[in-house]
Amino acid sequence: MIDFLILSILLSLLVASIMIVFSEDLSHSVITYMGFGLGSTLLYFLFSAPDVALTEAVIGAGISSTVYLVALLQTSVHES
Amino acid sequence: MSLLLFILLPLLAIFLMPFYRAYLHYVSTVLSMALFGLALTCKAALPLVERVAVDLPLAITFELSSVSWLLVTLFTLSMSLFSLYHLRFSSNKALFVGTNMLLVGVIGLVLSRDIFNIYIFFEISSISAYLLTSLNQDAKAYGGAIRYMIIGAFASLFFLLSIMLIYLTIGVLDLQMIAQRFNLIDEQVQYLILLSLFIALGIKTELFGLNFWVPDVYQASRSAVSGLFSAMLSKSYLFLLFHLAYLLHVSTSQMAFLTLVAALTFAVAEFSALKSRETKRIFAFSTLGQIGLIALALSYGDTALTEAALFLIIVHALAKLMLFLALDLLERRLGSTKSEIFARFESLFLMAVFTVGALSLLGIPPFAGFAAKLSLLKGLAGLEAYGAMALILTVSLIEAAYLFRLLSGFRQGEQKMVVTLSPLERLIFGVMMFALLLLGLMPQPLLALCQEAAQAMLGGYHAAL
Amino acid sequence: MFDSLHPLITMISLAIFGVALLGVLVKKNLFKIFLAFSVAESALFLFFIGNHYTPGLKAPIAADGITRFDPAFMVDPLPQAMILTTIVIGIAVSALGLSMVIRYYKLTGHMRIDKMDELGEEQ
Amino acid sequence: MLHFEATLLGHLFFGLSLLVIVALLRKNDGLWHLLLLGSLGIIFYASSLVTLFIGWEMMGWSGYFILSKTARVSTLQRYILFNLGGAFALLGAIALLFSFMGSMMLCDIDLTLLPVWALHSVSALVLIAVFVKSGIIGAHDWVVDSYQEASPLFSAVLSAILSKAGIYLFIVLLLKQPHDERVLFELMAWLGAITSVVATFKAISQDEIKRLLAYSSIAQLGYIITALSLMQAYALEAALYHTVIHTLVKLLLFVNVAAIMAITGKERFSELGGLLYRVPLLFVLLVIGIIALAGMPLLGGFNGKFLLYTALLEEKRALLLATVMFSSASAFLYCYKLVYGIYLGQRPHDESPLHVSPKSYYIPQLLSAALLILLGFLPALPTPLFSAIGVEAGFSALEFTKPSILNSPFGSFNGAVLMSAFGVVFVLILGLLQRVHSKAKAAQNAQDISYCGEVPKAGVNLHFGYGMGHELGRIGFIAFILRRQSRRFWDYLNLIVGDLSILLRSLYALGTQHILLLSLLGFTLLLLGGL
Amino acid sequence: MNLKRTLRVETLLVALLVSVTTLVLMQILLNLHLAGHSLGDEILHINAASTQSANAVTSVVTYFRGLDTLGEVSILFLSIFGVALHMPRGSKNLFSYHNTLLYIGVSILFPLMLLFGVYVILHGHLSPGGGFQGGVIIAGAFLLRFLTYGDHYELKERVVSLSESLSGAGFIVLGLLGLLVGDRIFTQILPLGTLGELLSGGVIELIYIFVGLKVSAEISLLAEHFVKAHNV
Repeated sequence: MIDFLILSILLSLLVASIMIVFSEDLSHSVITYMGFGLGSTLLYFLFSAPDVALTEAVIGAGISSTVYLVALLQTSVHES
Repeated sequence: MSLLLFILLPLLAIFLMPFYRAYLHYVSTVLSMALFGLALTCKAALPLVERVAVDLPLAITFELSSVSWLLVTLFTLSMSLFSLYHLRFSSNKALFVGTNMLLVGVIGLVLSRDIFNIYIFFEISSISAYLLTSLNQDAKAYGGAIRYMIIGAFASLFFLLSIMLIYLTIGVLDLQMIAQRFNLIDEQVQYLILLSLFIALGIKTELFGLNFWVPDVYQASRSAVSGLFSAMLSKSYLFLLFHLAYLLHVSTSQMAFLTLVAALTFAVAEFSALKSRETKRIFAFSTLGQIGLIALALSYGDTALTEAALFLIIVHALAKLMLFLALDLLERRLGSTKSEIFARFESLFLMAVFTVGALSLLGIPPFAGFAAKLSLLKGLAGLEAYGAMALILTVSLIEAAYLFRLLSGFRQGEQKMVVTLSPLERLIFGVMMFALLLLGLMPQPLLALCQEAAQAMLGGYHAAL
Repeated sequence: MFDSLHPLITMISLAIFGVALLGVLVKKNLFKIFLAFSVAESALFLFFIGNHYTPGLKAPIAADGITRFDPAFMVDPLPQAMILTTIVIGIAVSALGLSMVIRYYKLTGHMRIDKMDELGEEQ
Repeated sequence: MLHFEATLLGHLFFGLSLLVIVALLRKNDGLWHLLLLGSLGIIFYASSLVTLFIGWEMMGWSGYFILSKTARVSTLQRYILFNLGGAFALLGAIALLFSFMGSMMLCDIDLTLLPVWALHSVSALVLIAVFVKSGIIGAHDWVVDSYQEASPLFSAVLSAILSKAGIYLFIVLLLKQPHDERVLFELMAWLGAITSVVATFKAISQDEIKRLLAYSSIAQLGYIITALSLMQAYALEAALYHTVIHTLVKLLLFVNVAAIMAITGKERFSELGGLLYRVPLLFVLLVIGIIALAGMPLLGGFNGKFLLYTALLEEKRALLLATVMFSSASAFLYCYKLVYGIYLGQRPHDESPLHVSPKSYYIPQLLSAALLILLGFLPALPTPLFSAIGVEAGFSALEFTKPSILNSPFGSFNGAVLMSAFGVVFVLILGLLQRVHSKAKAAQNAQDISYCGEVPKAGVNLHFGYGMGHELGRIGFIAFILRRQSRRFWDYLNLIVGDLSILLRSLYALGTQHILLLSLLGFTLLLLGGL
Repeated sequence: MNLKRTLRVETLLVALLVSVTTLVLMQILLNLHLAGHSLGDEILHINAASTQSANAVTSVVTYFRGLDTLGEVSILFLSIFGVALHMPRGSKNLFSYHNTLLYIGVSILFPLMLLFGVYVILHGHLSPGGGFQGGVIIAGAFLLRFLTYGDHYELKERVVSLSESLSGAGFIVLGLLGLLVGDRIFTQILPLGTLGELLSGGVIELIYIFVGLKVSAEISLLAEHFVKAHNV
């Protein structure tokens, strides 16, 4: 059961990474990246690494979001 | 007495920065000179080994062997000279943080014997280098810094990969223990680890194929900062790369590959400098060339050559720091680093500084570079590596062409600006010139130290061959 | 149902790593490049932590009735500590990088890596 | 690092250097000249290869800094690159020697211990250094420009002393060759001879005085190189003798020319002429100089050539002898040009005022003229020293009975007698000239002195010296020689290296992602290759 | 997606290279033989005896590899110093909503988050979390204030820099005290206590407090500089 959970999260992370890298709209990338962070948080938790999971979670919520979103606001949303 | 003082003291000084914001240049000077003094007092007690908090296998080990002592002394000395040079300017927070963190990083790189700890210092030195590159805060500086950062991030990915593989397959982080168990693991994985380490450290060591970003970064930074990069940053990685290579007993063919890469680094960089018109880029190319030369010597894993390489590291660091500091002085007065500026100033003292620096780089007697080049050639002759000898001598001629082209700029130009130096600047440059001359005339004491250091650095590598 | 999870974790995290690497190499937007680096790092973390996990092993924390530390039923704490440190370093680097990109954008009006031509022989 | 030893050879060379540099010492360049003297001292008294090399390099760069006050950048670059090229070749030879001898001391060097390939490599590398310093054809490119653009007095130092360092180097390092491995030295002999021929004709066709002297210097060194390559007692004697004579002669000539340039401010034959009656003493000194230079049987200049011919005859090298004699005879032409172009003929029309030459110009000239005359009277005077050096080098001692008689297996001559006769004739001719002067009248137009079918143009100063050498271009093989320029080769090389540099430099202009791509490509290829 | 633009030849070639690299890496790493016995096992064995910390990860982070954590904190400091340098603080806040509901919500949430952050820090040796995570949570509280309070709210620079500086110095001094009191740097100098209690783990607690303080100050500063970015 847990294997399936891990596998599905991993696969969705793969899809997310493709979207992050290849989406033309930077805001999509950033939002997907946050989802990526959430997915990896879950994975770390499943891997019995709650410390890492907590770190990833607070970073995703506290730092990454601010940094990337503000960077987007300050620059340009579109890729080119 | 603890080796960690070399790291903790500058860190403490950085953290306590809010208490003496206006006096940072003094603090930096006193600190680096104190560390230099501390390093000198350690000489008697070599080799020092210190384990942090607990015992092996868990502890992070720090080791001050003869070779790391030599480098730590060099770094603290360079830093002292750098801060002395900056005493004249007002207290600058960014410069203080950047340079002292860089010092922490490079000292950590040569002292630490724990692969993950080395990664931490790898990042400290890289990030402070990015910060220092962007110090000028114009498009040029940011262009260079971002470029540097992207390449640095790439390098750190590979470093991480190799650390992870090491821990996954060997289960330890201490270098000595890694070395003991390294050949027990799967050969493919061994090779992958070595290769990732080579890519990561090769980028930082600025070896050929991985060094195409270097001139841009040097150009983007302030000249004095480029001097620090040249004197400290690249040297610490050179040490690390070859320390790991010797420790992990890389095979003869892999060492031969390093020899090839080093020779290419040397030759291609020196050739590229020939037609350049931007002094910072020229010096950057020259740094690359010298790094190639040092790496070439180290890649033979021979005591005499390693001794020569260590001597060359010291001499080159001094000469390059001096040249870059003098260039910084000119850049501040004349606002440019194009090679034309050599025709636009008038100062006998600065001309002497540039001349001595260039002659020393070239390895022309009676300056210190000659003693280094001679021992290098002697070592190569001892190994019957005649091809390398021919390469060094031929490429040196190219080096001569562009360095003397710079020097010949002195006598052109009509409207010259008189550049006067403060007594302190005269003292700094005077001491460095004198050191280069003295090391050229009497290299034996330092060579003896280098020989001791070479034996420490090679460790048991010879036995493996 | 699988012999072990490790091959799957390895394959997929390496695939993510590859995708991110591709992004680093072909994407021209600096912002994208830094994002891709973050993803690549995350992929390495997943690979590392995942390979140290065996189903059934608990977190290395003595709580909820577990009072004894034993490698037989606890996962290795060291990789977790390492990754914790590395995550922080990663985000620190990203923040610094993005601040530089923002400043660069304000100075030049673009953030395309192929248009960064301030440096070089002619400048 | 520095090891010294006093040898006769060192005394000889250092004595010459001391003579020249002290004679030419001036206040404004004093420090550099003393540094130069110091470096020469290091070279000539060095007892280890390292010491010798240190002196060698110091000589190179102190010369550079003296030269940099007057010369153009391209000339400076040429000077330093050729010299460093020679020096690095020497360094390579030293390292190679060290790898076989295990010692850096000169006394430990034994060329017979080297394997053949190493012997050839060492010899070739040292020869490169020697050839560059002496300006053997092909490596002479820097010589002419540097001599021309150096300050007049420094040209004298360059020609009289610095060019001799190569000779010293050869004697110290290569003279004791094993007998059966001398292929390279056959080449060297011919290179020397060809150099003397080519440089002689080049000299004749020059318009600038200092360029003429530079080529003449190259030609003279060609003789010395030929002599040295024979590795034989008489030849060494000849080389050393010629070295001494050439030093004295070039000191005299360059200072003479310097004086002329100080007086008139001109440095081309086409702008000079008719100075005989303005500065008669300079004229007399110059005549002494060129007689010695041309190797006419008087005034010491002949003595070196005499010994060289003897050596060539002893070795039965007829063809070489013929070549040397041919160039020696041709040398009369440029000597003639030197005298006529400056002193004889008619003052040019645009006569600018003459400055008074400082007295200090006369001292070195008088000194070397006196020495030349002394050697003319007593040709065998220095031979005991040379023989002793020869013995040091392992050759059999040569016997010279009386200082005034220079003897050889093929004959001898008495310098004292010859010089006395010559002195009488010389005074007679001088008197005659004085007589003629009172009857001379100025030519009204250019037609008065033009013949040989040349069509003079108005405003061109025509006299025998001017344009001399042009006609050589019509003689087949000489024209061939004159048309060849090694400069083209070096310029081409420079161009190629420059282009290569720009090509390689473009690597460092790669975009960030391309750099990463290359790294990744390298990683993947190495990974695939290593598995 | 514009396929033509995305799928250029260059891109395809790079993709080929990357996939080759990835496949080769996979081929090697799929056959990885993990180390049978690793450093972590060693740590688990001696953790109870040497630290009395219930969270083995925490003991590694603060005690066994405390130096790495110091380095990590320095790196964070360094990069946030860089951020502050490159993005000087302006007076204008990017987020000025003046939303009363948000305002009230944040007023309630702020102390709770602070409390939670302190809890996470103090229980770092007992449960998942610790100085870093707690510090970020505290900084998150301040971030919320930045998002709601608009231009008026700003951090007291002196307080932030002092807490940052003193906590960093405290960490180092704690390490140096180990040299004075014990025999080596970063060693245990306090009584270990009993496993599972709040006051256990010796210096671990103290180190995490310092780290938490430092991280919270730094991340708050980072948030402020990003939110109130000066328009250059």
